[in-house]
Amino acid sequence: MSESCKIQVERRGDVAIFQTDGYINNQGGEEIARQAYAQIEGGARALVLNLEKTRIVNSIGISILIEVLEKVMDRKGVLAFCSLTPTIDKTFRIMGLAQYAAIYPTQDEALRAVATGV
Amino acid sequence: MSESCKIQVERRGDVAIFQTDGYINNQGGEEIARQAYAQIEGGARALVLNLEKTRIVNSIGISILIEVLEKVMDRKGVLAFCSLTPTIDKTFRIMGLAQYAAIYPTQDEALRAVATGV
Amino acid sequence: MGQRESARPGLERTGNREVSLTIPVASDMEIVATAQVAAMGEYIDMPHDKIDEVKLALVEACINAFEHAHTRDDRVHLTFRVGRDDDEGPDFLEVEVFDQGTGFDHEIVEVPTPEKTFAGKKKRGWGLQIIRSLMDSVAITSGEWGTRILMRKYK
Amino acid sequence: MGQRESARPGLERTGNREVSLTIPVASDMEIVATAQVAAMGEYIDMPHDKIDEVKLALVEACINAFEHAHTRDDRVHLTFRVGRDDDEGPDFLEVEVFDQGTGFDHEIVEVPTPEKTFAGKKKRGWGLQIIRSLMDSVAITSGEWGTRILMRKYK
Ligand SMILES: Nc1ncnc2c1ncn2[C@@H]1O[C@H](COP(=O)(O)OP(=O)(O)O)[C@@H](O)[C@H]1O
Ligand SMILES: Nc1ncnc2c1ncn2[C@@H]1O[C@H](COP(=O)(O)OP(=O)(O)O)[C@@H](O)[C@H]1O
Repeated sequence: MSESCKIQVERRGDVAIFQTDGYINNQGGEEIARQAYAQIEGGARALVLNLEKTRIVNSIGISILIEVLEKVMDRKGVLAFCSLTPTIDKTFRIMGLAQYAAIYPTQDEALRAVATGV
Repeated sequence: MSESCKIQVERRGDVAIFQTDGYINNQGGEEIARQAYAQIEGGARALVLNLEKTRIVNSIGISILIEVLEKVMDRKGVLAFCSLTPTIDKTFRIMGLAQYAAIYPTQDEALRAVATGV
Repeated sequence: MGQRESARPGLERTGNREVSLTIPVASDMEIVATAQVAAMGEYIDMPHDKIDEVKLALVEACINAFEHAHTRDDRVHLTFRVGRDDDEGPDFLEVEVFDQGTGFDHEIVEVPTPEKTFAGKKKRGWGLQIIRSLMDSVAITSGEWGTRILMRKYK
Repeated sequence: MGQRESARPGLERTGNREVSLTIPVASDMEIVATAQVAAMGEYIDMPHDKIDEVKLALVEACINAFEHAHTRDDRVHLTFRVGRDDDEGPDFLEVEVFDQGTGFDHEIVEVPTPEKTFAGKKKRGWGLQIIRSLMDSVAITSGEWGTRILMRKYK
């Protein structure tokens, strides 16, 4: 199905970069969570979620991302988002994700920020 | 309305290049016809219709293009198409437009061909 | 197959793969309708060139209903279905275009040819022919109640 | 304005600017539905960011119907309308999401806040809030017959 979310993970040192592609619903959110926890277990200190190729994240997907954020913060890790559409950005602000996670316009800015410790 | 066809015409010597953008229905076809006749009146010998940005041409649109083709042939002019999607190419073949007009993969090839006289 | 099914459990569970769309008789509404058939095609991962063919067949059937049917309700009723003939077969996308119009006898509609089109005055008359050429199967039923065109394309 | 009206004479003539779509209760069908609302938004040249907001509001309303309504007909009924309050006003896109489900009392649904969401165990409960935030107006009616959410966004 073309609409289900594909996720690519790239590890650079202690930073894991997630590239999503497609609709993030409960399944997409859970898949991101699974891979995020695997990266943290594997020693990643910071996660950067690049949502450039995602146009819709539903509220269930966001609620799962909030759980991931909490788990990352519990372990003193860092979670940053980048390349959000205006609508996704707005929704992240409504649900408060933007209060607890950093959001950057581009992946480069996100990477620079997490490198220096957000 | 985003779906109505936009047409840009560029004149290079005695060749007029038409770039269409969007759905070609009766209105789009008639607009192409109007501008094509204006070019012919204005001395154009060859017309190249680049349909790169058009994904749908309906049968009414094609029937108008056939009229344009006939008028161009009557005046010993040349009409060539380029950059058709596979579906448009198939429809042009079904309706026989491909038997009477030349179809080229790219605009460059179409321009080379009309320059040397198709 | 197992993988795809788990990606759309609801659909597999209910066996329910049908979407219906009603559009007004109005210019450009056929294009609004193509958005839906494209979404259904993408849903079964139909290649884009094939989706384009289904879109054009749908456009032709809609403009026929707009232009010729004189529908009583000023609407055209579309149904999109995805399915499979059997477990092994390829997915198909089926489109039904139903109008409550005057009806017509499709068996006496003159079949166009390029020669007649180019020689003669009448350039039109290609809609049904295009539909038949682009789709894998087409069935037309028509009567006083209106017209129903059922067409299918395999992935 | 004159120019656009002449580009869609049929629609202006009939005053008929409504498309209805029925989708099955099945995963990902909400995405199939967004294709239709996007086509309607493009039809009135609504900016893409606003179309995205309507799409998400539609997704939220659909998944609520899928998840909570337990519809009797296993379907969700959508209607998309474009219109204008008066001749001078901007075009709007209206979306109606109707399910023949159990209904609910939206006045006693707890309003979520980021603080509660982050402090507590319950992360869900944001769908209606998102719909209200993204659309210009939202009306919910619900009863034993089911639920109808009517929402509108201006261009
Ligand atoms: N839905 C319909 N209702 C009534 N008549 C129809 C319908 N569809 C097609 N027809 C008839 O069949 C003829 C052939 O249709 P078609 O092949 O699409 O060519 P065209 O629309 O260009 O005439 C039409 O001219 C019309 O008389
Ligand atoms: N269409 C519906 N039918 C029945 N109940 C609904 C419907 N939509 C919403 N509800 C009720 O309203 C509550 C709040 O919905 P919402 O804000 O979308 O959050 P969530 O779906 O995450 O619980 C739901 O938990 C449900 O009890």
